[in-house]
Amino acid sequence: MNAATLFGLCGAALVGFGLYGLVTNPEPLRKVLAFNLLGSGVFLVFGAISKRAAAAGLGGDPVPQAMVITAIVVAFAATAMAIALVLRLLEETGRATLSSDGPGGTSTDGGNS
Amino acid sequence: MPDATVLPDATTAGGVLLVLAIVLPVTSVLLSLALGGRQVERIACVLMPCGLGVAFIIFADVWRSGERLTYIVGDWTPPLGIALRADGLSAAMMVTIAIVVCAVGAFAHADFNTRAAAVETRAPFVFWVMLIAIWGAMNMIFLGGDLFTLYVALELLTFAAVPLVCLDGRAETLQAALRYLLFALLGSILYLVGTALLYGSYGTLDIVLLSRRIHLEPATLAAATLMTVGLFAKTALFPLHLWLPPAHAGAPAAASAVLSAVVVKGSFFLVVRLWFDAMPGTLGSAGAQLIGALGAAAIVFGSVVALRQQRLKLLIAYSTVAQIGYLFLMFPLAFDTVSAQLQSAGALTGGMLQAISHATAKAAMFMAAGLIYAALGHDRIAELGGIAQALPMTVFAFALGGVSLIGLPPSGGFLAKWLLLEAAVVTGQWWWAMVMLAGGLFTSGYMFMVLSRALVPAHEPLKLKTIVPRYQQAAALTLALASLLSGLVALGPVDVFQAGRPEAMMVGSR
Amino acid sequence: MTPWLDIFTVAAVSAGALFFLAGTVGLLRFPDALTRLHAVTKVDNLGLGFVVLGLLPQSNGLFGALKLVSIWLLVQLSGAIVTQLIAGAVRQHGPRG
Amino acid sequence: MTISFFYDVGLAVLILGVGTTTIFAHTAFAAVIAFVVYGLLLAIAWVRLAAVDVALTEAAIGGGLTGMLLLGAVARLRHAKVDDIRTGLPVRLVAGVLCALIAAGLASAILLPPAVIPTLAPMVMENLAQSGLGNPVAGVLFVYRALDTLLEKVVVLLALLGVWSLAPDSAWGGIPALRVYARPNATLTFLAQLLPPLGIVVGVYMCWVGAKEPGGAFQGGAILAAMWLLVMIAGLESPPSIGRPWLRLLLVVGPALFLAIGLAGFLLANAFLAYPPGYAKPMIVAVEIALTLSIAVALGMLAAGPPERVRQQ
Repeated sequence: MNAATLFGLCGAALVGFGLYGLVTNPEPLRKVLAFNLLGSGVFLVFGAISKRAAAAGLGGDPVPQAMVITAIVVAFAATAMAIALVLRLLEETGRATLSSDGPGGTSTDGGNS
Repeated sequence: MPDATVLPDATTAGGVLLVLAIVLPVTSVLLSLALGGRQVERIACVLMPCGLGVAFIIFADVWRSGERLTYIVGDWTPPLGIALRADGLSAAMMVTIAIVVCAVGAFAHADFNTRAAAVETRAPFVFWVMLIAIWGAMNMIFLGGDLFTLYVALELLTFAAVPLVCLDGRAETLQAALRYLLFALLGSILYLVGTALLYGSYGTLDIVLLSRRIHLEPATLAAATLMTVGLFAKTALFPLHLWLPPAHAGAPAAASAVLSAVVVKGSFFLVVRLWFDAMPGTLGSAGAQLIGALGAAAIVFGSVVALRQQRLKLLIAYSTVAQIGYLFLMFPLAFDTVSAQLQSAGALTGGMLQAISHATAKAAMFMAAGLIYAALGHDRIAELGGIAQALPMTVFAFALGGVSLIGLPPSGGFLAKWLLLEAAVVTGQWWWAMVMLAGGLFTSGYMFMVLSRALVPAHEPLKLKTIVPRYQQAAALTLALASLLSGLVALGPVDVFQAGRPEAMMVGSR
Repeated sequence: MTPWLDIFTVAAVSAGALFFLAGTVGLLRFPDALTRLHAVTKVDNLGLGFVVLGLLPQSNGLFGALKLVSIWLLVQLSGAIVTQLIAGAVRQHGPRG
Repeated sequence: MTISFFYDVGLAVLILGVGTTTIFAHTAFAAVIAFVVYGLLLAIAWVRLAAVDVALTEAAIGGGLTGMLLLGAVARLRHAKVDDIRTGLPVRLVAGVLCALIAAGLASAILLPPAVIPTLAPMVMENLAQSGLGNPVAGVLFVYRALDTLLEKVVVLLALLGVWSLAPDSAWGGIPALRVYARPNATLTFLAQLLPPLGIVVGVYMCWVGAKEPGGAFQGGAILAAMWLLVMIAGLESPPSIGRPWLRLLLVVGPALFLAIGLAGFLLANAFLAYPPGYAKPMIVAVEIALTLSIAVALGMLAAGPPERVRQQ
């Protein structure tokens, strides 16, 4: 076991928790949080893959690292957009929820199947 | 011969066109932002003929030569750099999407006119920029040769599509947009984790290099599964379709047309790239049957729910859920049990033709529905009586779109379903043939439901809320005709789908 | 020379860590917001101060040392200001506001 | 087992603990606070993974800016009506099992690496000298995979336009509200006067050093954005109206210059996004400077949210 494997496993677990939160939590803001956790778990998997491929005097393979930087910025943009949507929804309806039509609360349950 | 395929990639003549297909929309987006909303429609008007031209030239090139066009970005060959590649599939899809985008652009002039505006206004500005961005993202998806570049393109597509859903700012559409965004983000993050695993195993994300290095092992299987599930969520394949109907039905007509006809094809195309090109021998018989079963379930479920709709736009949206199902039937049908590989034979051609005919037909139908809504002030199916007399061209366009969805000759839908049926018969998988025939019956059912109401003469003359411009009707009709006539490719470039595809060579040398 | 510097580093950083530990215990155990703030800020400054002090001999050159000290200064600044803000909020809205 | 490994184990356990808190905390506020802490811990993990560039990005964007966005949202959602819908137990069980399966699948992929671990690191280093860059990550971002970086800038711009598009029609051309503090606050004003000069120096340094050491346009841009936001939150400077021509120009200048230099590659270096030999470094530095500006403005405006009121004349 080394640092790469350790943080890779940590990332895998975070993906699991993030996915669970994204699917089961009914509050949109908590879903956004869970998405961020899921994303960072995925990035850690990239990090583990980069670290274990260390060569040529570098501490890690720079290609996955560059990809993670790109992906972090994209995830931030996604978060900003999701939060703006949640807040606008709050303004329009006084509520922030995905379920206006009964079964909507479970509408994202399909997300895991 | 294997030796020929080991040669490193190099930029081919005409490869510059691939760069152009991506740079043109990107430049237009940047220009639109810099110059502001009043110029944006003009920019789009300049871009559209250019983009259409580029798409046609690429198509002609690929068709004539039967070879893949390649461009090595920055002169760095994969695995270090990124390659753009256009094979028959990309060329055909590019032309289709270009036609649809141009028709939508013509159609949208009425609703999102910016030329006469004194100041920049929100909805038109956002609409045009996002339309251009969707086009660029789709071209990137068709041409991208690297799975991570394709991830960025997917995100580009998502961020361009979501704002279109809630362009009118009503609470329902905001909710639909939020749900769509969450599904899309889930989809792309699952895709991303798959690319991480593939890179970890093979040290490249280039599709051609991957296809040579890939072999069955746990990490590959996990990667492929996660990526596929993520892309299914973005394509709205049953049972991950829940976001689609409210999102597509609630958007303005021009936006619905783009979302339903164009955007879902992006993630579908990636599924095809992944399984047919990156890992042709990995799917396995069970996997192919499973994907087919999801497709079949989508056809049955989408059609049945469509039959029960009271609103025209929702009916069309559920019809999209069903038609997406057809796209995935090609996986079991393209599976060759002897070589245990997906093969680019008739089933692939059929599936891609289905995507093309659906893109054109569905865009036409959403445009027609939008015009009907504008004219009547509602889209309740039960109260459509008399609309056929008031807007004959529109209803005709809607009906022609339906003809293609049902799969009547000579439409593209007919040729697609015929090729798929043929593959089902040849491979002895009669159950998929049953599903397709049942789906055709269902489709006729809901088309009949709408048309029978629309063709009933009204008791009193209809009072139309607005005069619908002829060019909008013409745009819808053009797309419907395109869908109808796309079946005629059987006489011409139907073999273009096989152009530049490596499997064709491998099968030949076997 | 070097072993003495290393011993100094170990001692100072350990002292810093001890302060952090004490501060964290205070954060968890003290009864209300203001006393918790007191524990956190006081001990953070000292703790980080010792850590930075201990790392100074290990830094490569004057520039590195400067960076280390400026980190401490920045944390001092933000710590002081954030504490002010939280304390202000507590005074205005009460401890649960 | 070295002592640093135990340190890593402790860090991983902390990350997991704080990370699960963001999912299972009872209130959204607690979850967001946990997330900010989580972002900082994650940055340390990235240092341990020898990815300092990523650590800087994660700390600045993943923890800092995202945390600020989430905190602002929680504050405004405090008065939202909560409908008491809980996901049913069967659904949670099924979801839990599936998520555990996915996590296990990922874990097995991590635990069973290929016999020969593939790496592009040697290839990256071999060709890096040609570009004159010293930071391999910058090499990947701006030389080998420049197309991704360019497209990703467009993604950020689209996201910003998407956020803006959520404004009511009447507010188009207005200014973002950025309602974090209702009243001006003397302490905050003091910080907003003191910190930005320092922060700007750090941001510029980060961008400039990016060519040869960890850092670069993303990280520098994020720090500049944070300084700008601080000034706006403290009320020293109102957010700009989204219609301002200078704002639009700043937003596109980075990607536009990147694209222009990429197109110039057709003439000067025979390929799109290729740099002429010998001029690679100055060109990349120019692109990075322009991108830093664009990223700073885009991230700041993304965090500031959609426009809410039209500026009173």
